[in-house]
Amino acid sequence: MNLAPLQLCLLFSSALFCIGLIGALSRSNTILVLLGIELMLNAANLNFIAFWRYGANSEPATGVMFVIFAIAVAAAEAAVGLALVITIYRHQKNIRLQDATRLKG
Amino acid sequence: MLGSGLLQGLAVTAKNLVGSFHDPARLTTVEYPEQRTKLPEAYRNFPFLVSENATDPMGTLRCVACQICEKECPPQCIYIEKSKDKKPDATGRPQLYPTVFDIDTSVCMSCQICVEVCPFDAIKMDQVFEIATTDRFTALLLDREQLAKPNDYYHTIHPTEAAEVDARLAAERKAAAEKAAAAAAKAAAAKPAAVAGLGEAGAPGSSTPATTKPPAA
Amino acid sequence: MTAVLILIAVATLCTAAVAMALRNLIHSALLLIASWTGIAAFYLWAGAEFVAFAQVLIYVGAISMVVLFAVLLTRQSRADVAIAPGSLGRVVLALIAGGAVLGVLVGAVLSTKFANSSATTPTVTVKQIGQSLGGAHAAALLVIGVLLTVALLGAVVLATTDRAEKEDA
Amino acid sequence: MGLSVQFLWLIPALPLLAAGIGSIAPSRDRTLASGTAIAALALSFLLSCGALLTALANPADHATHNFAWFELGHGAVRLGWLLDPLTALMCIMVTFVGLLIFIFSTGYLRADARFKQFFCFLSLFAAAMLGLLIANSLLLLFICWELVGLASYLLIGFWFHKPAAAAAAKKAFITTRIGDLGLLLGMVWLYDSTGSLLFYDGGNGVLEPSVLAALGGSTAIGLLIFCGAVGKSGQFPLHVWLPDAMEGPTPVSALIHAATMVAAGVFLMARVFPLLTPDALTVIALTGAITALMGALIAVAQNDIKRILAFSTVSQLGYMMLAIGVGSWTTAIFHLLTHACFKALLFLGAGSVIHAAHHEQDIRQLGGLRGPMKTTFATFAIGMMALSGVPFIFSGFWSKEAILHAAHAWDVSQLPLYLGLAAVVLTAFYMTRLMAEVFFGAARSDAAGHAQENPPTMTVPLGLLAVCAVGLGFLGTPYWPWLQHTLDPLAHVEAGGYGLMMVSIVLVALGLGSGWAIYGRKSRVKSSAADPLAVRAPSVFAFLAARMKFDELYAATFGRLNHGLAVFADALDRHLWDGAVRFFSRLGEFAGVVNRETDEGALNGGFDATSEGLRKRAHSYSRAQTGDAHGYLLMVAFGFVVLVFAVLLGGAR
Amino acid sequence: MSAAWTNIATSAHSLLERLPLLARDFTTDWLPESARWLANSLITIATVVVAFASLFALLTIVERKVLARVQNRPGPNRVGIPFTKIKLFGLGQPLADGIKMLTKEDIVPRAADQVLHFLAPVALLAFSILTFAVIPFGRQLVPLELDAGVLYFFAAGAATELAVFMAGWASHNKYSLLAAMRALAQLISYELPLLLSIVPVVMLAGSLSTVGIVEKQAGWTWGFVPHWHVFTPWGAAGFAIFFVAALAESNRSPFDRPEAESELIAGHLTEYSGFKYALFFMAEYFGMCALCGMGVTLFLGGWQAPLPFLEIIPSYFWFAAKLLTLLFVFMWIRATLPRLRIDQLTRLAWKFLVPLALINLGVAVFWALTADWTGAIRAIRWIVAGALIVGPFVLIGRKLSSGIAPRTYRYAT
Repeated sequence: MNLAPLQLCLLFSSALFCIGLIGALSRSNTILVLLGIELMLNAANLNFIAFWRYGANSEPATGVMFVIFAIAVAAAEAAVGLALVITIYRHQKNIRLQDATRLKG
Repeated sequence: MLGSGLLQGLAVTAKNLVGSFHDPARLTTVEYPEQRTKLPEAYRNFPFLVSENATDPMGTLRCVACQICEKECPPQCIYIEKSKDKKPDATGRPQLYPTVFDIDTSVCMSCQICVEVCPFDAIKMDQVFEIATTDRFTALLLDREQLAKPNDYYHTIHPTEAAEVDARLAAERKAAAEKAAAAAAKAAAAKPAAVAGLGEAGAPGSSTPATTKPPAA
Repeated sequence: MTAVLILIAVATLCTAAVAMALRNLIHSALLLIASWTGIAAFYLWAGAEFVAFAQVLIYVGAISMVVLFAVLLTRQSRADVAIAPGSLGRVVLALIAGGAVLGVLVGAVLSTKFANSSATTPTVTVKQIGQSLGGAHAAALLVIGVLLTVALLGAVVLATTDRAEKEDA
Repeated sequence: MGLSVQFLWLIPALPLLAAGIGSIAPSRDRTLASGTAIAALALSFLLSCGALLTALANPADHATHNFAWFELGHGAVRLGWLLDPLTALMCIMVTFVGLLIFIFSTGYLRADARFKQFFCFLSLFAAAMLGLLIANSLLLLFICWELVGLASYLLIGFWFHKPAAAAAAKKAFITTRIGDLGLLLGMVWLYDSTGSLLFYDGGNGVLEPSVLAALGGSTAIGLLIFCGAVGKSGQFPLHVWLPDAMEGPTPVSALIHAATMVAAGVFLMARVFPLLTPDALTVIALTGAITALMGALIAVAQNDIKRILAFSTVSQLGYMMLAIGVGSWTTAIFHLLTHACFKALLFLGAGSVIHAAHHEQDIRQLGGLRGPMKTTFATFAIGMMALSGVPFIFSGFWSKEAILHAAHAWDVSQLPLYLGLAAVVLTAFYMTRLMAEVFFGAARSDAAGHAQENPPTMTVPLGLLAVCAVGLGFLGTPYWPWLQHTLDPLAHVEAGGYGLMMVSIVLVALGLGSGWAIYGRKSRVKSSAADPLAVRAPSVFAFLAARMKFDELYAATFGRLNHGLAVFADALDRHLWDGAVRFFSRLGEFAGVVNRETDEGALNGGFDATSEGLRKRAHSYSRAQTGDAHGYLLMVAFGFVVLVFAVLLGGAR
Repeated sequence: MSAAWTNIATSAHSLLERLPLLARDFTTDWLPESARWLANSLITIATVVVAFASLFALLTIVERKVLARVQNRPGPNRVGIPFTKIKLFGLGQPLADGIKMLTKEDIVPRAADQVLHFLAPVALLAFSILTFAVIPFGRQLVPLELDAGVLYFFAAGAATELAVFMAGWASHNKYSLLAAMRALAQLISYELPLLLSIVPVVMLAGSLSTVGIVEKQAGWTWGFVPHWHVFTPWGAAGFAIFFVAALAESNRSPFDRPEAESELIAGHLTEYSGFKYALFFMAEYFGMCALCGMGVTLFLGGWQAPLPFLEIIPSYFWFAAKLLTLLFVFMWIRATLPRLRIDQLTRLAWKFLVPLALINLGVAVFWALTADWTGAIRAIRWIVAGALIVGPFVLIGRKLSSGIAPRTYRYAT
């Protein structure tokens, strides 16, 4: 099998994405679900960099800019998500995602 | 303004830092094993047995093995065995003496009760503090030989107290001598010549005739 | 070069996978941090130096802290840690879903003919990044700044206990 | 020193800044809040004067400054400022009257705990109003229009602890919203058919001939825009909110609900005048005429001093609309300007009376204030005579006369003229009634008896406004129609028509005389005594006093319709949709029951397991909407896969 | 004659200047071209690690000496060369300490997380050493010249927090964990002013590269005032903030709460002993050295000589001198100030340093915008910038210290 580096990078990111997905789907702990989603986000960032590196792009910094902004958004997401986790914990005394099925109550 | 206090503090420490190099008065540290300071007179730690002189400590112990200290010792760290015979003491009266006098310093708590109760000023508080040993059992169990220290040593560590003790003992001996003299004078009515000679010999350090009774009795 | 990439990929994927499988939350989080570091290594490998350091600074320095604090603030009793009923089914479903997505993605990647790129590595200096952050992407930067501020405030508001509420409890 | 159009934004920006400062200033710092607001508005006034100088240099020109707000698809949404004599004069009017009212407010609300907020809201209002005036885009105008509505809502409900005030604020907001919907629709339609919302854009603006020529269906657009004006300017049939808005503090009534905001509708119509077709104008003229007469009629039978003035305002706005409808928008603006001065004067005078009489607003309870409140009386009398149209000296006479002349010259119908003339009589009559009840006779309550003249912060603005109420009329007499020509160099003003002027003078005299005959000669003695008119025609008077039962009518029609619709929707929700949901759940339940029965009937363990699995799966289906994030994510994942396959298969075909 | 002397002096100077590089190249000269890069890197790493490890050893004894002198004590002066009477002012002390630490029993609590317990000190030390990579120790003496060097430094520095957490958690001791959380709170709080204080430098220098920043500080005004950032209003304020934050980041007194023996039984280090404890200790000192080195690089002109004629002394000497001066100030402060309470500590960060750093950012912007002001107007630039810093400093400082008064005792006198 002869793969171009770009394809390797994409396979890498696909695998990472799926690991994140499986983790988010299979774990009952809300924090781990969040982390799984975070991994999926990272996989997307990997793609940006891969295409920036190997793609036929015209602007030199576009992929990098995208990733920088994505990282910033991920930071915001993590902060809010984990604050929500703490709120859920305060509410139902555990952080099982299956139990957190209602927005209020 | 905020920070002025910090700067003042820094100035103080800087002054100390620099001063410690050029001002020897600042460095108060004593390089201990090489240099030592004289311990204060009031410092006391572990008892010792007073002997009258250093040449024959066992012979001139003031202790008469009365065992009061052994009884009074709260942690029960004193062990005394009386002698079978009697030897003349400082005042010349024949007294018992300890054949065994042990203090377990690992138990002793330096409470000074033994000193308080001793009627003979025979046990006094020492100033030793370097008592570390490599042997937990026997090295801390001090026997008669290790405990005995001359009266001169007592004078070096607690001069004021030692002077008092000596004065008191001298007074007692003088009183004993006078009593003895009076008794001798009474006896001189019967046998004047012999008693006069004995009265001269009633000075401290010399032996007294076995016939005289202790003044306390 | 490719060998290094494969090495990085394998390390990253392994840590991520193990992190997702572990029971111990702290170990999971720490392994994930390792995985994020691996991703940073990938960026470094790809020549995106700035992004790599940003990734380390933000993920390893900041998000990991938030995650660890969250884990510690939500310690669970032993009973909660035990696998919830029916979770085996969920795991199987998750594996099926993940496998399906992976299959689709891999199929897509393998079957696509990518336009052959130029052999030269695109270089981007920090200066260029700064210029495009302050120039073409200035608006986005501002929006991100506002977003982060709002997210921060939101997180604080969410996580703060009401004093009155506390007194009630 | 002129102000060029690029810097026109400074005029609204200053009050906006003052509002911003006011909002963050500490509440106890009263001087800061009022000081910044007054200073900002004074500066805006000076800038407006500069703008007028610029505009007068070339009155026919519409100087614009347009810019792109944001890109949308291929085009950009563009906004802009517009400077022409209309804008400049309106700005001067708003800032001048506003300034006086701000100063008056410092005295009127001296004791109010929310003094700072009041000035903050006032500044916000001024900013929005000025923004509305300088807008060169219908969109920007609409934005400011809504902001003005918001400020009005906030200020009417300023004393929100009074239930009446809160209700009035809501009513004003919602009623004007109905009109605004029309305006929004008109705007969208306009954008759809012309692709621009700019008024003037170097030949491409919606008000410029080339675009107007290409524009179709503009009657409907004009009428939809007019809907907005109807709502905001309190025209029949949406006038009901305006009298209720008097629940707000009196300076607010003077500024917003007499002088400026309600005139925004008239301004809007004047601004988009080129868009209006003859059909639309006819509707506008008739609406205006009906409003003018109706307002005057209702005003006759009101007892609340502010309500009388409010219905008077409705009536006068009707006049202005009438003027626009008959094609003479310059006279409408002329009347708008004079009306702004004397109606602000009247409201402030009323405010002065109310403040002095410890918030007693019922004219039956007042009386005899001529003695203790000499300044207020004198200025109020000037305002009253200006409103009534006492000839030659007072501004109201000239502007009203101009409108009547324009109506006379209208070649479609004379009906608006007759309705307007009837309103002239009634206006003079009810104003005489108001004067007689409030200032003459003897004090009929303790509050009125102890009234004292107010401090200079309140009386000085009255004096200044009185001067304007007299002097402003000479800008637009038929002999020297400077104003009309400045606004529109092509405007045609007939100098003749002395006959009509004589008729009008006679009618005013009639109104004054009959009012004095009924109320002035024999003034009321007891506050509880019945109104002389009520004695003579009780049913008519009661009908008018109940404001022609408009509120009741609306409650009976629209309110009931709304309630009915709500009940209907509720019933639909409760029975039809819920029933359907229940039906399907029953169906599921039924399937389950059948399943179980079958299962129990068949003694096969396999069947047992199958049905158990089915039941579980059904349960899991029912849980599809239970908020389980895992489930959602799973669905997303599978959905992605399915979508990809769908795309692939579709691509293969 | 003088020209010849100048020539000799110049060549001697350049020889001295390039001595480390020459020595390295000499060592690796015999290697093939491809291996030389690796060997050079290894030598650089080894040099840095060895140099700083010995600096660490020296610092431990110097610190104890300084502390002792401040308290009018001689300090450790016994350990010299073993089996002789030569005491060498106690310079053998670090060696003795090292031997003691190495030979101590390594106690790991039974319930501890064995792997993490081991990894924590290793990770901490590794990250601390990593930070040295971008510090320019002299002219052309930087282990790794990175375009985003400053970012790298703080990225690697941020990772050390993780090690603190690992140590606290792995100990399976609630006091350790609590202390680790408190330490983290402190580290995160002070990360902010630390980063904010260097933003002006990055902004004004227009570079994230440490080498570039040092080169920007070359030259002298009027021939004797160096162009170091610390000699500008924003630079002075930035350096002060950086210094305070660096004190807290390296857990130095008065911010040594994470390791406070009396309050927290040594915090996250409670369950560590022997060599692991020594590693922690070493990492702390490495972190301190790295932060000081960064401070020198960013604000104090890096390896630049303070006066033109002093340039004959090689650049790495100047760097070392500045670094040691800063380290001495660290010790001096430790000897002076008492430990802060945790609320005072976080209040200082959030209510004083962060606002001040933000204001300083504004001042830097002002400075950048007025770069073309020359002549007498420059005085105005200085006055405005200074007032913009001193004013808020006084105001915020007053706010911060309001409510702090000498303690009053109700029942004791």
